[in-house]
Amino acid sequence: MSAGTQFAAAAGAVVALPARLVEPVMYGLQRLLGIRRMPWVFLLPNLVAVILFALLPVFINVFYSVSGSDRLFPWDRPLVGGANYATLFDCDNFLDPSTCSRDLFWRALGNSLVFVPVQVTAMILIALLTAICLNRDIRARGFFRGIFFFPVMLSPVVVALTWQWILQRNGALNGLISSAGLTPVNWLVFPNTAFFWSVFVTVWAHMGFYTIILLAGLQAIPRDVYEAARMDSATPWRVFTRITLPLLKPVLLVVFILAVIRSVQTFDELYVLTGGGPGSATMLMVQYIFEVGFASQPRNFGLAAAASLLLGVALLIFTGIQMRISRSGRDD
Amino acid sequence: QEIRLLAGDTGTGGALFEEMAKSFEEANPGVDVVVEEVSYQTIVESLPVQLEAGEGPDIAIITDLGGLSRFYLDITDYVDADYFEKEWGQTLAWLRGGRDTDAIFGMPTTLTVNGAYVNLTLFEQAGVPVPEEGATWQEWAEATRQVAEATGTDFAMEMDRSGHRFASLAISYGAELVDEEGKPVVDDGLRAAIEQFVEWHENGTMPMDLWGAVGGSTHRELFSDFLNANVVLYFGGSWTLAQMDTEVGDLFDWAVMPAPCGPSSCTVMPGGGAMTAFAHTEHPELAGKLINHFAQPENLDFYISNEVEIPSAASQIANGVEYPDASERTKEALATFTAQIPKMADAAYRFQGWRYQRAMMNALTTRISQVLNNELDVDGALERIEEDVNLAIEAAEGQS
Amino acid sequence: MTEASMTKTDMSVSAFLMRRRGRGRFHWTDGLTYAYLLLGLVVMFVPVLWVVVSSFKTPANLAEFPPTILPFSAETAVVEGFDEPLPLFDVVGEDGETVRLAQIRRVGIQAQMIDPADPEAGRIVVPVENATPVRRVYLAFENYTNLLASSGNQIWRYVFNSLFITVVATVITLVMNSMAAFALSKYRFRGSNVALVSILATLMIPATVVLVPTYMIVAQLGLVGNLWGVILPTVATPTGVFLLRQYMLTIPDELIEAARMDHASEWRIFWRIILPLSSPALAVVAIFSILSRWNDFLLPLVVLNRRESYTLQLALASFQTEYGIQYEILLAMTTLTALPLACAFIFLQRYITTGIASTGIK
Amino acid sequence: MASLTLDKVTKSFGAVEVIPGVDLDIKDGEFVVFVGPSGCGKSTLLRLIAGLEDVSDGDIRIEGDSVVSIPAADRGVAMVFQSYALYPHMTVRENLSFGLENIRMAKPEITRRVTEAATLLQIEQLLERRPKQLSGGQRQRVAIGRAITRDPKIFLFDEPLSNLDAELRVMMRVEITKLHERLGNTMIYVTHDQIEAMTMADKIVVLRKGVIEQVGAPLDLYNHPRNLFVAGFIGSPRMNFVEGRIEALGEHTITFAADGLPPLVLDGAVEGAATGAPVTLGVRPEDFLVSHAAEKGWPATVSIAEQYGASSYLHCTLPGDRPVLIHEPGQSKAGRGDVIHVAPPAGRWHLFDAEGLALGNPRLS
Amino acid sequence: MASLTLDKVTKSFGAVEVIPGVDLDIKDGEFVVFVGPSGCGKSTLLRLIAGLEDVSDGDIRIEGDSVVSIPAADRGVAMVFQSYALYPHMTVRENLSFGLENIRMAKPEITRRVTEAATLLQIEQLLERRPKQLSGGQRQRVAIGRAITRDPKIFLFDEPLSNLDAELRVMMRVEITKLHERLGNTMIYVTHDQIEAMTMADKIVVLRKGVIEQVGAPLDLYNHPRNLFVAGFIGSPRMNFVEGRIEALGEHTITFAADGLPPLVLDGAVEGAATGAPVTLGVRPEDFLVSHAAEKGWPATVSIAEQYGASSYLHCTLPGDRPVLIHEPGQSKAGRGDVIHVAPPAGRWHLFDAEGLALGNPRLS
Ligand SMILES: Nc1ncnc2c1ncn2[C@@H]1O[C@H](COP(=O)(O)OP(=O)(O)OP(=O)(O)O)[C@@H](O)[C@H]1O
Ligand SMILES: Nc1ncnc2c1ncn2[C@@H]1O[C@H](COP(=O)(O)OP(=O)(O)OP(=O)(O)O)[C@@H](O)[C@H]1O
Ligand SMILES: [Mg+2]
Ligand SMILES: [Mg+2]
Repeated sequence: MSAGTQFAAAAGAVVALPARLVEPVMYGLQRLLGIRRMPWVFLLPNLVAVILFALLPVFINVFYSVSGSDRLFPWDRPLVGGANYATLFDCDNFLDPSTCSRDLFWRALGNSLVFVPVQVTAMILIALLTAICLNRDIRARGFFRGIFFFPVMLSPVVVALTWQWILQRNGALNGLISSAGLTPVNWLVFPNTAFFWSVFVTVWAHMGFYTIILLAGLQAIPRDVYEAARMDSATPWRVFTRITLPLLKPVLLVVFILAVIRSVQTFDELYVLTGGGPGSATMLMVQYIFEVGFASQPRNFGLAAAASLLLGVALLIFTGIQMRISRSGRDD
Repeated sequence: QEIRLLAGDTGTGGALFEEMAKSFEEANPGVDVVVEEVSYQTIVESLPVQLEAGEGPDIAIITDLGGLSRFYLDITDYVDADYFEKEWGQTLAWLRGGRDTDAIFGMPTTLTVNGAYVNLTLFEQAGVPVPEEGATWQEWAEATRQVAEATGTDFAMEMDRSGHRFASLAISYGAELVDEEGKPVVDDGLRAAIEQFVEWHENGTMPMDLWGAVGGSTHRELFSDFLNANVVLYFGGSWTLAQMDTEVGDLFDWAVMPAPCGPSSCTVMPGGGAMTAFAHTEHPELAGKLINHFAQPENLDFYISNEVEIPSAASQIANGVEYPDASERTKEALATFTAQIPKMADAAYRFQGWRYQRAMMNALTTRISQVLNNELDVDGALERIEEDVNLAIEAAEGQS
Repeated sequence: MTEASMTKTDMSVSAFLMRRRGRGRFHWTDGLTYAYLLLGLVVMFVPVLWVVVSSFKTPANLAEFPPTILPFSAETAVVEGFDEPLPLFDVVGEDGETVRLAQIRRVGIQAQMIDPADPEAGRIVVPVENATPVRRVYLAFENYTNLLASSGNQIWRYVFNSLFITVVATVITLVMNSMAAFALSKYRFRGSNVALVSILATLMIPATVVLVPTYMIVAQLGLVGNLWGVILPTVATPTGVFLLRQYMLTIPDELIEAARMDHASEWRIFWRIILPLSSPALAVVAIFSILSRWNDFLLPLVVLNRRESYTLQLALASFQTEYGIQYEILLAMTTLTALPLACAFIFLQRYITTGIASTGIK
Repeated sequence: MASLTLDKVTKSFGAVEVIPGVDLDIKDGEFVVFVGPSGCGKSTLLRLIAGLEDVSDGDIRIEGDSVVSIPAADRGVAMVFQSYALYPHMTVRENLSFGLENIRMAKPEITRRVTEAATLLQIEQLLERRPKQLSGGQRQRVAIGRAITRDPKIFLFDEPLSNLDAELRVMMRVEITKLHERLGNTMIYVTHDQIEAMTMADKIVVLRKGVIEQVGAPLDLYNHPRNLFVAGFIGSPRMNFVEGRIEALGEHTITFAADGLPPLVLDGAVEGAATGAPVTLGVRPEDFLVSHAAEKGWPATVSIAEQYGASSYLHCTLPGDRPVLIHEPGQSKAGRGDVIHVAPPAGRWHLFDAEGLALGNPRLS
Repeated sequence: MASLTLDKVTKSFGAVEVIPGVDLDIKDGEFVVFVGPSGCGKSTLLRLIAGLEDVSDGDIRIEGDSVVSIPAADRGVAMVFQSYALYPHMTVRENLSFGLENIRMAKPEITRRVTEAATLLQIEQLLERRPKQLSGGQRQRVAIGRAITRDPKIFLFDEPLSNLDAELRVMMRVEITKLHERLGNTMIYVTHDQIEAMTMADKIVVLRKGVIEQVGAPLDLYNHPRNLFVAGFIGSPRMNFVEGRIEALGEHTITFAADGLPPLVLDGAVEGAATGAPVTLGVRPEDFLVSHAAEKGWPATVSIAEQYGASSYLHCTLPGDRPVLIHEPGQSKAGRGDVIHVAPPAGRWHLFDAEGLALGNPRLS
């Protein structure tokens, strides 16, 4: 808290001067518009940024998805209607990606459909376990917290390079294995092991974030409820299932939604680590979009935009359902 | 008046151009040539988008010669067109990206050549004779396999995960890749090359690490394997020479081999950079003149010899260039690389100058990796390569 | 204080670990906890440590398999008649005795060696398998100096750019997000829900996917190659607004009413009351903003097209080019870019947890 | 220092009418206490006066001038919030001076006022502390100090003592009373607490569901509640009520009967009483005369005898399972299960008709 | 239903000794109340008994068996927490049955016990609600119900009523007393509240800084405090203290003098009093006899007269600026500024020596 205040003081110093200039302006606005309209004044900068750099790009993407050519500016692009969507959905049999014109899109979708549940489940389980351990009365709690949070700070590129460096044929892991007398495995060459490591590395990199949130949630559970449970002869396991989990539910929900959204958006780490390989075993949706719309030449903005919109709609529906479920759960 | 020139940050490129630009600035008072070194990734990935948006430098040294064609400034009027035609007739066509025009869009700076590096020491230890010039890919595979077996080396051959590298093999096997109309060609040559390639991966001649383990269009290389003598033959590019020279040291003897032959030809892919001005520049004349300045023979020699690169100008290739600072082995290697230039197949040149070359190369890497991982069979891969490229063309032309 | 430290020194390590903070006996679950945490320590930290250690290895040492744990380099000796120092080898002779020789040149499976103690004795030809290099622990700081040098000593420029982007974007993020959060938490007005939802919905847009349109907008604003072109698109973070709003909801409305009765204008209420009171949440948002700005890659890659506007991350990436990966420099660079964050983290980790706890995500 | 008039003030939140219409006159310098059950609109009324809410209809006048369209800051009123609403990140001094800085008062004048207020409230030595470092009572004082520095015409207090513990509450109560005597401003004070209302007010306003039930001096309300609600609400512990009917009317007596209870003859007379009318008899716990032996009055069985030391409360049951609470001064000798006989003395009872309105005024004194 | 013995129980948190050593015997079925100032270790003691904290040294015996190494759940005690500590996500029924399910009690037996407890506490109709949907008093009842279902030998309450408002507190207090009478279990109850301690306890334990100051029945403590601390702590409002000396010792009188005050002759005698000894005189507010006219006793100037209706408190000042609080039953006629004369009647005063220990027992009765 005190450092929080110090921090605020430091930040305050940086912006003190501009703030002094802003104050009369804002006061004038308040005079002009009245208090009732002031919230809009406060919202305005953020809203402008959101509209300009988040919503507008989405709308441009919508336009891209119904237009063709590799031109950047919408006015240079001829309309092609639903052609991009038609291309994406050009399949003989939706269950078999290799019958599709854009088989990679469907493979990426399929991979995401496996990757996201597996990764999110692993992530939440491990983060929860870690948070519970860190919430106990243990020595060096701050140190361990630091350890688990540390990877969150590394850039995705660094994370991927680090693990690539460790997992490569002549990497540290194989060094360890061969010095233990076992046969080294070329981890990133086999679809299954590569998939495992994709999950592992992304969990490794992000779980600290969720651990901290869950930890905060755990700490918000009143101590005396646990003491009451102790007096009620509850075993540790029952305390966990009947007290901790239910009381953590709201936080778990936030964590779940965030984890799913970010899992679906996984890109940087895997792009560097596996490049989506072997074959297309770890290519996820965002990488597909990136490859089609950005990494390839000529860039097929239209197809990429169409794919990304489908992804966005899917996420939106998912979150909507989640919210609905959680709300109904809270009402009873 | 400021002219911005963008150069990749490899080698000493930027600094050399800055030096050469000095005399130009003296001759044209008030002109300021700003040379910026950027990462190679910027040149490949973000420069095109910038150009789309009408942004970017006045001049850049680019490697996607055909793909960016429509952003180039026609500098015919500012340069000695005949001289350019004479020196770079072939490569100038690449810059036109298949357009039917005689315009001059820039000056090819360096030439790069794909090629195979071979660990001679391993050959010596295995007691296997090094295949002569004119040996086929299969002979090379056989020989390196023997060496690998005899010396306990991990792998016989490796190739960068790059469509450009693979194209060398493919064209040697008779693949056309692109026809005169600029349409993709998927023929038996390509099929044979892919089948051959898959076989090598299946029988362990090549490791899965590169082509097998990576997906999509990602570029990947494992040159460290060669440096550590984990592989007998490494198929990479001429630009790795400097690294070879410093890092291998006297660990083993190595050499660059002449292009292995396929059933059709003994070709490798050419490549290289070109200096082009862009149409959006505010000082077209200055930009053109600056390029012309760099194109003067003394500047060319200065640049090539300091950069230790393969020259691109016909006269330089013919006369040779002095590399005062390079080691013996490097000079030897450069000579071998240069010697490949005349042997290169037409298809290689055509492919290099094709606007949709990158689409084809991406399709090659993506699809071949899928074949290696049993996601596709060879027929399926061929079908898809054609489909991918056609879709790219359609999309680019806005009619999909 | 002294008493506490004395009792601490009295305790053996195991007692130190076994004793839980404060009260209570050692329970089997504590054993499990420590086992898990130690495993976590290995999995989470050792890879990073490995990278740091590796960044001090020479290229030759890096390429070795199996890798050595510590950075080694070959021992060399200056031998008369040779300009360069020569690497030393322990050579097992035919009689089974080991002598230490300096290698002049190696050709394939044989090496020419010379006895450094007795250069006059002439060259000795030795089969390579009989020679093992003499090595010592050596920290290859030259990886770092080379890195600085190869960047043309522009590294400080990159550091400045990264810092500038990080600091400015974070400050703007904090001010803008908290203004929005203030409006969305402390006023009842029509449209507040729409505004909130539309801000939060942007959470679902992967940055990669809208890269191209975003770039186009930046270009239209004339900000290509400008650090502001990276700063502005990133300042309106939905999570920032969300966290700050959740926190501000817990600040009692009465404070605002009291301030209003105290003649404070709305801006003054925001600036003097709400903002200082939100500092725990601001700290959290700041930390995440700093992390993501510092590590940002794709957008800077497209927007920052001039080398002088490069960030550290872009510089890092430029060492991994089509012309080969220089692992030693890459690793050094990795260590260098992660280092400032590590330092920042050591100071801030406590506030992250308490801050998040106090924002009351529920 | 000002008079305040509420003129048909109404307030609705959406469709809910919280204050259906209040008329009230408060004279200059009066200490007025609003009491009423939770949710009756006390705070709302106070906030309407402060200007923190807008009136739906009606008029509020301070010194005769309508203030309904004047913003809160300019009405010349100061409010002390239940939670104090001190700015947690500012020192006491900053808390006191923030409002003055906002109107760009000259620095020396600010210092003067802050010092004055601090001296008055004896918080000079706390000026550099933060609210967190203060005890509840000290915070309370700072909150009042903040109001004082603004030199308001009217002070508004919204349950200012409810967060303090019993002992502190007594102390602060006395201090606020003293403060009022010293400053002489008009003060309006909202509370739940019986004792506060009784001891501090010049005038108590009893509210129910946004309607004023009775206005008057504390002992007036205590002794002469206008209706059942006020009778039950004012006084703690509350008045005992027994429902029954008037059995007979004597000249100076009334005989009250209820099922199962022996008829009780009440000394005193009230207007409007009629034989046979259903009425409610109200007797305050301290008004019951207890006889431990003599069989006079109602028999009450002691179920719990609470000994406070200084006095005793007997929780008893009358026949018919009617609970009744009796207050005996000193340490009672009655124990659980004892039967005592109780009856109110002359005039120390209240009768209410079927509508709950008090029947005249029985008190003889 | 069990006896409890604390035998030299000590407790330290790290280097801080919170309970330096407590010996206490609690008999089967007793209702014992722990009181003491905040931070004196009441909760800690309770938690030691519950088994939520481990004793640093000493022994705790329930029915003669040491329980220090028995986990909380198996000691046969149940605790009602100040914050109730209800499981917020479970219904009332689940809250009540959770502990029973944990020990794998048979379903029908659980239902029986829950129903029984719910009936006892009149919360049957709340069984399907969540704690959030309950009022404070209802939550309190559920918390007690949870303790009841476990059928413990000893009930522990840690300030169970402190979160309730005054009225509810009175009600719940009575209910807990009734509950104790019905169940007859041993109960230990921690509170801050004077009234609760006085009215509920069979035996009050007064703690200060982890040390027992006095143990005894409520009125014993009230009438015969062993020292200044207990005298000041028990009783609300607290006893008035005046420091002075013994000027003269009569046979049945003691003359007490203090600077600036007329000497006061106290009827009654105490052992251990010596002429000239510095003593503190303690008189409870209700023990002062007030004469509005006669000049007998100390002159006290009324600064505030608080009228509660049923009684009045006069805040007065004795000469020498000594504040003194006087309780007058009924509605006092004294007003601000009046001078009244006050003196304690025979035996209704306390003398403490310089160490603060009570001098014998002055009470005549
Ligand atoms: N902002 C609001 N919106 C809707 N209803 C409100 C609002 N504020 C108060 N109310 C309602 O108005 C009524 C009166 O509330 P008010 O706070 O004035 O009661 P109160 O007498 O102060 O109660 P308490 O003694 O509990 O503080 C309540 O029923 C409350 O629910
Ligand atoms: N877990 C703990 N660690 C360290 N000190 C503690 C702990 N629990 C209590 N204390 C200290 O022990 C002392 C007694 O605390 P305890 O809670 O028993 O007091 P209490 O009498 O219940 O006070 P209150 O009436 O305020 O509840 C206090 O000084 C407290 O600070
Ligand atoms: Mg209120
Ligand atoms: Mg306590």
